[in-house]
Amino acid sequence: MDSLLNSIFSEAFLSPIWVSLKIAIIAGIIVILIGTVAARFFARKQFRGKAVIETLLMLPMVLPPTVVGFFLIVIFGKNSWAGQAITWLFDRPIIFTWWAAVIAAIVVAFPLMYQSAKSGFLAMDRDIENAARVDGASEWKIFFFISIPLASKALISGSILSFARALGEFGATLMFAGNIPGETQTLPIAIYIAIDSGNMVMAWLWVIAIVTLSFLMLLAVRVKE
Amino acid sequence: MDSLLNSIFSEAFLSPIWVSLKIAIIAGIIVILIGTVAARFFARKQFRGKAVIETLLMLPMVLPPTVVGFFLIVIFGKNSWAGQAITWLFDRPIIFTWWAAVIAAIVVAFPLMYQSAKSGFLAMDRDIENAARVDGASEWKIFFFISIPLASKALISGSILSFARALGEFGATLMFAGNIPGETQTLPIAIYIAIDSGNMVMAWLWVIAIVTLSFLMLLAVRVKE
Amino acid sequence: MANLKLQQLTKVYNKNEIAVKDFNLDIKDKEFIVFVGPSGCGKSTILRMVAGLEDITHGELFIDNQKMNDVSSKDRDIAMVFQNYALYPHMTVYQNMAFGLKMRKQTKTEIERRVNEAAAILGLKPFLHRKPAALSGGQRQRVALGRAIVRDANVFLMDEPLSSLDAKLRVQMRSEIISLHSRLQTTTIYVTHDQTEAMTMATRLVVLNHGQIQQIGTPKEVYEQPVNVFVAGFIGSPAMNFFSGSLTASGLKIGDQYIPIPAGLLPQNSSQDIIIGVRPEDMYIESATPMFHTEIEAVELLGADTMINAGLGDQPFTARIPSSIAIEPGQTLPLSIHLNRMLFFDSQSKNRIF
Amino acid sequence: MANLKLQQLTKVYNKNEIAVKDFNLDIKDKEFIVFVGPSGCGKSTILRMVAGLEDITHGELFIDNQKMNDVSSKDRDIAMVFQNYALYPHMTVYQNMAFGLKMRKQTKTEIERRVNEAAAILGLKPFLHRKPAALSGGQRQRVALGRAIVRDANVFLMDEPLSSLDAKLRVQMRSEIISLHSRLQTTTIYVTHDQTEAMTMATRLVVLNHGQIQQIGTPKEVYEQPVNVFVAGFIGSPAMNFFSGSLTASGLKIGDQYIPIPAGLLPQNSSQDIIIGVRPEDMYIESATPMFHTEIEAVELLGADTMINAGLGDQPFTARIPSSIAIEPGQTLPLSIHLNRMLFFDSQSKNRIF
Repeated sequence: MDSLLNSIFSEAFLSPIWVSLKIAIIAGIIVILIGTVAARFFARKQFRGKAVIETLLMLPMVLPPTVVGFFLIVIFGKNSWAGQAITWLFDRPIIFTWWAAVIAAIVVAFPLMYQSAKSGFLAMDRDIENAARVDGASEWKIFFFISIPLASKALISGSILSFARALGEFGATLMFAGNIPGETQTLPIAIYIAIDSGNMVMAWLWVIAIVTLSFLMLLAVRVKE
Repeated sequence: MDSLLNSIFSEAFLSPIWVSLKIAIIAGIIVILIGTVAARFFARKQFRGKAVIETLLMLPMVLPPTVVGFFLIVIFGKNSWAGQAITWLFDRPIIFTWWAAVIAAIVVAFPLMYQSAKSGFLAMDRDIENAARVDGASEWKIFFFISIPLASKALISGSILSFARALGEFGATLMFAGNIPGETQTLPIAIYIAIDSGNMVMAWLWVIAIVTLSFLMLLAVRVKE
Repeated sequence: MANLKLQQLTKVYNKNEIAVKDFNLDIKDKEFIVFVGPSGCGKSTILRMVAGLEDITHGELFIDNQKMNDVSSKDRDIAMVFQNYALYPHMTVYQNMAFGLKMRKQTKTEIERRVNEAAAILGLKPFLHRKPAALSGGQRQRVALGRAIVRDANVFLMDEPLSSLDAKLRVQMRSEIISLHSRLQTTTIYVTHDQTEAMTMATRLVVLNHGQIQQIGTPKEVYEQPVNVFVAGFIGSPAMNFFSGSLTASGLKIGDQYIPIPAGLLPQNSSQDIIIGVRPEDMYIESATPMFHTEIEAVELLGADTMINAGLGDQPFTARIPSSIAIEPGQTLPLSIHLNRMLFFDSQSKNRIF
Repeated sequence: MANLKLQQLTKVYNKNEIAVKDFNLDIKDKEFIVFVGPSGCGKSTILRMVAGLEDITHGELFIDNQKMNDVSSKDRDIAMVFQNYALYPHMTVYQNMAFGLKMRKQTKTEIERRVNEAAAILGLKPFLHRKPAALSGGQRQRVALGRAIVRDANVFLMDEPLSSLDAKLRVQMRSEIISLHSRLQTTTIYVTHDQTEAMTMATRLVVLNHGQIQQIGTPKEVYEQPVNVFVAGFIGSPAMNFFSGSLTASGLKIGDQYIPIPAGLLPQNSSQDIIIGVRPEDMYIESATPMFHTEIEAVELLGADTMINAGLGDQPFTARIPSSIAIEPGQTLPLSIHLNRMLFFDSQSKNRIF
């Protein structure tokens, strides 16, 4: 019993939790902001090539995570244009850093936020926005005071789903950010390593932590519906 | 160029593709059938504890794949009741077999099919089913001749999404089915191994294969909308 | 062709929301019964209990003297027209009409004969191979009717079938349904919130409010002898005018206005306070010996008729006069009421007393 | 308070679907103009161009002599009532009405004063802190009106504001809107497909069909002197009866029926084939010297009036008679037509010639 308590309050147990939360929260905030703005833009505008752009944005949802990881390595790798720019700016490559994990989480979580927000904006009665327009509201005021409150259910469930997806990301993170304890070793990676090395106690503890979190989030989505 | 062609038609290149397709197709068919029936059941019936059961069914959607893998190992492992039953029946444990990969794919793909099918059944005008009831159709005939055709868009997009998810499954499969070339080495796992071992040519070829497939499927979903 | 018996029919939702209470009605073969009432009065719930789409909480339902409470919809031999048509959107017009016959295992020739016959009656011949989405609202309504009539069912149930059509089409479909009924003579229950439909279509109408029967009768009976203030105000357009007044030995006092009335036309044995009901068409301009003078507040031209709004003893009313008489707001008019058409209601119970 | 000028207003969708074509109209200050026509006639599109919610493809729009084509909605100083109310569902009744004033940077006291004033006029005082979801249909309609009137805008636009209310409420809200207009005197454009609303509310009405103006005039002008068969048939309920017939020197032939008519009441210089229009209320029972006898096919009781369907020279018609005369289907009736109310249309152009 003492050893279990020791495990729970040990640096080894807590470290992946903090890493995961930090990454998921930062990625989540970025995804929620960009996803909401992009969804509203695509829900209201029609133009040529829209279907192709949207398909590209949604692609990470159907691609295997290892393929996402592969593209991230190719795009931000040492030989790419973006990779060299980053190396020149920050004096080190981004691959295998904490920021790489954030980027991986953003890419896989974005489609969930985007999809949910867009269906929220599409389901709205457009005449409510028109009423605000006639009432003298500018486009930004309409967005903040009308569109966002009206789509709030969809925005909240999208936020929860994309946060959960960011928290659970495994394949792309493992390839692009690696498995550096205290920096890029997230909960899902820690669980994988624990099982691989036969440390079932740690695995169970981490699984209980993440399942509790996920169940609560999923219940929140369902209640919102 | 010759070596590229040789790579393309090599057993090493094609084997993960066949393994992946076989697993995804079998898992996909099972998920589509069970998901449709379950979705229609839950869309039409109200009972106590429904929210909890549905949350359990949806859980694999927000859980990290490594946690799904962990639970599969625990449930079907050598020491569990189910694992011992399987060992007794088939004379070998299920873990690290082709069937383990199918089970992992089913578990992660099911929520997508279920969710899509359920929203399809809920969006329907219930009075169309009632009209068929008054017209003398039995409940099974209503299901086949009315409910399924009317929810067909949602069923098709759910099928495509869950097939794509089955095809792209990485974390749970790696943990539960392992990485056995020709049996459980799927495309996503093969890409991970290729990158890890620096075989960029094979990685590119597999990525192109899977991206083409995914892009087509995603486009199909969007066109269906 | 069937008679129906609804005995103490009651529907309770969620253990304590009473939607319909002790509904009793005998429907004779070939009748066209209209249930009419404001939304939420329970009229559709009763229809759906008859159709077997809602369980019956208490009470009994008989069709042709057979108890139907536990018989499933598909075995009740009823046909139904739904409010939003509820057509099968993935089937053609032909398939929509044929579906019920297929389910009842009719032969292919028989199905073809019956569908073509119904299509001919309803003018749907040119559209048999279209899907519902390619039809106008009126055509969809006809397909819904067609799907019901091909079945040759014992009972027709219609749930506000005209409510999604515009005013012109509604009038047209109204007469089509009436002539369909006079041709087929199928026992029909028709549900509507529109008193005009109820008046024009019913052989008998049932006025409902808050899940309870207010009055059952022919349109003429209900219009001329409403049992209470609710029925009097609900049936008729524009609505009946109500005045609160008091009885005297030889007339009525409404506000500061005294109206002399011969004793035979006044209620006996009633309390002094009373509600007087007067239909807009029962008031008229009379220059010689008007009952009262009033200043016109508003004038609505309706084509042949003009509605005027004014006050009697400070209580507002609407009167209908021919459009041939030119009237401007602000003008003072001499008016009278047809005394033998006045209705009197108890001010407490709201029931009609005379 | 403003006048409007719509010049050659045209709306084209997707390069070739013409929704509105060369629409010209001058609206004077304080007018209550009603656009009326069947669905898809372009009436709502014009309203949305005036509101700035749809781009104007060609033509010019002036409000108070200022060109508005490129002015955005929020700067046009108009108020609008939408078909499905389009209330802000997440705001209370008070906030709904205050929103437009806040956007225009009114002081808090001013907002409070104006909202309370509008709420008092519309009887919304008890509901100011409710959300729209907790209101009935009629109350929501009032909130939508309130949101428009607090703004004290130059122009009111109303897009079928009563179409989602039931028949009773529609009649009531109709008079409320009329009295609101007579109090506020704001220039108003009101769009509807309901000819009764158009007739009762308009100071002038514009009848539209297929994106083009059919007739502009007062309700009385349009009802009594429709310019063509479309307007004659669209305005009036039940609709005008049309007979195809031919002119002779001293009368009309409709089918095998000859009707003698004094020469002064017949069109001159017209081709022989002709369409004759007769409103249902312009036919009457006359035992002494009837124009024709006809067998009654159907009878619809509407309360004060009864509609009878019958045939004249094998062409069906509807006539309105008082309900006091009891009539059964199958009966033969002697009927006449008020000759000076007959209308004559060219059978080719469908325009009225007399």
